[in-house]
Amino acid sequence: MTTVAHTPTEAHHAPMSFWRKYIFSTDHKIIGIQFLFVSLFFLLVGGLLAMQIRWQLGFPGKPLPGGGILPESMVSGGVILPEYYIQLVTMHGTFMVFFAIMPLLVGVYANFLIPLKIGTHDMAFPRINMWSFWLALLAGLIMLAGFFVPDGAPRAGWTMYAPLSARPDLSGATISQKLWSISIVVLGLSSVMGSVNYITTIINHRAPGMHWFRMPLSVWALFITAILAVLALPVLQGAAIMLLFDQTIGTHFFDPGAGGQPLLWQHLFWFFGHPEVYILILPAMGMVSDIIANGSRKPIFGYHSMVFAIIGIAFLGWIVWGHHMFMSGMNPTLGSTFMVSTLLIAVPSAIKVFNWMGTMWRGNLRFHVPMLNAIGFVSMFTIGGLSGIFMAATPVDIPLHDTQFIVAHLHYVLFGGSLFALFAAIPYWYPKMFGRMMSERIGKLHFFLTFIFYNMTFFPMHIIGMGGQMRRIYDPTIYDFLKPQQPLNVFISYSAFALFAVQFLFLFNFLWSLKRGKKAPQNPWEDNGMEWSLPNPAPHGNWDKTPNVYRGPYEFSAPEAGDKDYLPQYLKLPTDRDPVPAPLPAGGH
Amino acid sequence: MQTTTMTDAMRPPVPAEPGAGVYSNKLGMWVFLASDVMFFTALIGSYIVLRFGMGSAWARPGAVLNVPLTGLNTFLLICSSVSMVKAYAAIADGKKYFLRKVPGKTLQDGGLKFWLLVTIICGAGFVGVQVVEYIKLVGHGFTPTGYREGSLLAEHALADPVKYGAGVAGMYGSTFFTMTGFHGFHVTCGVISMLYLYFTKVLPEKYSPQDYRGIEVIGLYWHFVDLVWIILFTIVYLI
Amino acid sequence: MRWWLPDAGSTFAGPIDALFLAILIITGIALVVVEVGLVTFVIKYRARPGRKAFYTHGSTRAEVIWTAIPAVTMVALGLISNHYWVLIKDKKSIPPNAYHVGVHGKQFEWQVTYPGPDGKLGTSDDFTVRNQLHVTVNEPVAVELSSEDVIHSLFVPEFRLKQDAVPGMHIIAWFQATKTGEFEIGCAELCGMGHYKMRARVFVHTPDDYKAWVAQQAAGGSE
Amino acid sequence: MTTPTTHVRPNYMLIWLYLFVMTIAEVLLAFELPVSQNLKLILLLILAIWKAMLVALFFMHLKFERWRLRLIFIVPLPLAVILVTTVIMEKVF
Repeated sequence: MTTVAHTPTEAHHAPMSFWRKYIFSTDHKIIGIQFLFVSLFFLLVGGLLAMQIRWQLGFPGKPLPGGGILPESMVSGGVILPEYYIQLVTMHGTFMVFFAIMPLLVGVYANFLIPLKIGTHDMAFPRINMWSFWLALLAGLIMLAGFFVPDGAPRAGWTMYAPLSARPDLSGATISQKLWSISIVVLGLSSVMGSVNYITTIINHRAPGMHWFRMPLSVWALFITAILAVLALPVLQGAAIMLLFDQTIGTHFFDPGAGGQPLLWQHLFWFFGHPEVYILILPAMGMVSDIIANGSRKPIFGYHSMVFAIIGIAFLGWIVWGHHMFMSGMNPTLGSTFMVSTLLIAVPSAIKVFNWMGTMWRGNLRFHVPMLNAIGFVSMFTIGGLSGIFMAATPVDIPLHDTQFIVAHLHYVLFGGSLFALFAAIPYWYPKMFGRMMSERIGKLHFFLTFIFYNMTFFPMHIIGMGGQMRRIYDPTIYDFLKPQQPLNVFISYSAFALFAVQFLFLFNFLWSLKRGKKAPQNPWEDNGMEWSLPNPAPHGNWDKTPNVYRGPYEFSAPEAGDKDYLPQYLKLPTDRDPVPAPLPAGGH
Repeated sequence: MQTTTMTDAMRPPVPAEPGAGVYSNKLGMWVFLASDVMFFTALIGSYIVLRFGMGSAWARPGAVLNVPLTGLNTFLLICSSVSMVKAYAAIADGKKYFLRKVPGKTLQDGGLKFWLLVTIICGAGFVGVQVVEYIKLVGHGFTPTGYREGSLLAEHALADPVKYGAGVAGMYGSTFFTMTGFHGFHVTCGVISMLYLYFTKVLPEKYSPQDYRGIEVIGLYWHFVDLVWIILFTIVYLI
Repeated sequence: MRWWLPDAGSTFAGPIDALFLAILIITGIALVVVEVGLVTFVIKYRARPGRKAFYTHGSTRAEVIWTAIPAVTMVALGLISNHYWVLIKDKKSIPPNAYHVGVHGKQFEWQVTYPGPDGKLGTSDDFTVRNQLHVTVNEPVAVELSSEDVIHSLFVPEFRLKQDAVPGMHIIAWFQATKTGEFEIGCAELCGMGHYKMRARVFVHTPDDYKAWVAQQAAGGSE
Repeated sequence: MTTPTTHVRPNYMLIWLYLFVMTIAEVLLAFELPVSQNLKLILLLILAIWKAMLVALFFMHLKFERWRLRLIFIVPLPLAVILVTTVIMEKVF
């Protein structure tokens, strides 16, 4: 704990070995890139699992193409078995939430962007940062190992509702349920380490002149996200430890037979889980704000209310967890309270959406790939947010709860929201990471195809959800009331396959551009952020000398900018005065 | 004391902007402690909820647990907390020594090396007593799953089910061992870190009134662990 | 193909479907405003040479408007919803004359216990039937839910009825069927690998039919 | 470069004495004193919180820190209270 803040950066003096530089690196940018590759891998794994789910739902009873390579415990004659299907839905959710979207947004972009955007040389604790990555990878591998142990992967859904998850005799999975708990404890540790770093760095390491209200919204969002993570993940860790003890040493926390409470797990899980939902969307909102302001060549509309909306969403996020439990037999009076707090979240969300539109209003819109995806984010997140209102209103939630409607809703938020934001953020900061541009042409093709197939995949899910198709059921066709809508399931499956195929365009673009992409100019997007004062890719240690910050992050088309339509934060105009650094604290620094 | 190397010049003078008004290690430790509050909230909160759900079926205080032994443990931890803060005060005043004579006083004045050693000994003593407590409890038949069949406690519980909370022994064992176990784990981590600092930083006299970050940061952690124990002792052993 | 909620089969369906429609209209308007706005802006304000964006940091008045409108709408929606929520789920709302049946979830079947001729649960003339819930039309029925092993969720789409059955808890859900016929029951909470096949049926009888069925069952009927 | 700590240092041994006396008071209260169960519960909780406050304020120096640092430690407390009270309300049907 004592020396990490002052790890010497020999990078500037002696060349480091490959291992120190790229594998056991303490440089925030390398750690961000490590997170990027690892979480893209887990994203691909999650996607593959989703394809198998869609195959089973669209074509129940038909042999899975290529299913022959799977062992007999998963498929029988190529047909997915019910026990494997439950592993698929469990692991799809787990991987996507914990090992794909969360590290993509927080692991990659908090690491990569925070020091660059606030004008500092590295994180406050670079070595803890490295540990955070390696623990996250370890957690991911433990989770992945679930597929290769006897009885296969966990089988209780990504929410791991006890007592199904606590008792191997009921779920049928003995080893992997424990692996899930262990993996989550490790992941929690990793997240807490990372978030302590982000919070400390943002509070204490901002460059001179980077006042709180000069921080870009992406940094604000990542800051609030880190606060959510630091307070929410330990609750999940505690719950996972209790679950692990129930599974291994025979404690009775969630065992109703001995006075345990199954609902206690749900309360703890969702007390973590709802802030987690905002961990998955706030960074996306922040980065989209940056990109929309850039693409519109206009200051963000209502910067302060955008900041307070983020804080408001985060605050409300702590008192709404009960809306995941409306049908759980929870006290109905609590249900009323949770309904009101949930509905109120619509207010800050609406502020954000309208302010993004306000930013585009009377702008001078440039449709580069990040901007296209950011606009896609706004329009799709709106659908996801609005469909949430149906389930927030408790009576309407009754027929919709735990049906495909909620699946549609959460994918509109997590795919239409978070993933579109990532499709915007990855090309946007790609030059800063690798010094090259991703292909615009492939990027645009990828955006339009994804946008179309994505809506074809997830929009009909609302309708089959209204029709009553439950989540996580292996074969909808055995129900008479679901049979009529099976054609829609088939349609969704075909769209999903197309959607998955289109993602290889992105993957190709990403990998191909590493070596063959166009060399990036210093400021390819003509942006105002501090990071664009550096060459591409940014060197170890970032700036030679601590930079000064002279203005807010969104001074596009400002009158002072003259004939240019942007005015970077680091640019000193003749009228600007240098900021004065604050005094040092006692006891060391 | 400030040695201006190339590395230091490159770094922003921390904090460049008014941050929390403290150096980063201390701020980081406070954020971590906030996070640890939530971890213990999950464990202690579950205990409160589960116990509340049981009504008055819980075992009477002192029936199963050895309160005098734990009272001794509480005393040890409080002592270690005060010695920790004395260690911090010592280094802030520049007293790096072990013991030193003060003119006109019979007691010698303790420095950082003395007070941190006292803290480590008390902390290790706490862990030791807790291990003894666990061994005794398990020997009597108190386990995380409840009262072991055929054990002394199981017989007692048969004879006096109200006093020993026979019906909810499983939940008693689950919550007791999880909460005190994770507290003990925190103490152990603290003792190991302090030992590490003692040999790498304190004995070589690397701390000074200008830079005592390690001592202050581990001190914060240690007092927090003490604070958690104060709450645990009351709600687990006395109520 | 069905494009709407399932056909109404209980008294809850009326208010719930109306509320659903109301929310659909509200959110539909919001959606159209946002999407049409986006498309308009994309076309109208696309970059053209020589043009410069309008330099503004926002408008407090506009922001107050689009904060106030959703806030008022949501509070109103909350108040209306809460009325029906209390009516459906609150323990006090269960009609005192309701006919009580026990439904016990188990991996992977529903065991329905009927009070028998005396009309009381927990007496010796109770009888249990697997995967068949028989009720009388236009009569409130209170389902006393319990579970053997894991969490299940009793779901009857036509009745707009959904309630988890939690082991260790005793939860009562009530409904009043409005038309006779046969409907399906599903399990809406993942309860293990047989989750999908936890399928049962509700039979809604006329009072006379129901009496006949109970008499037949009590006499050690065919089921 | 650094500014010395400006506050007057509290008497740590005195606080240790407080803690010690209060611990003894707690044990006596729990096992020896003839007071009703509910009163005992409330008094014990007050004593525990008082002790915890002493540790946080003086040993952890929260009394002498700025509000922005205190805030970090204060923020999780209402969350903890919200979680526990809500889940307990669950049982009070």
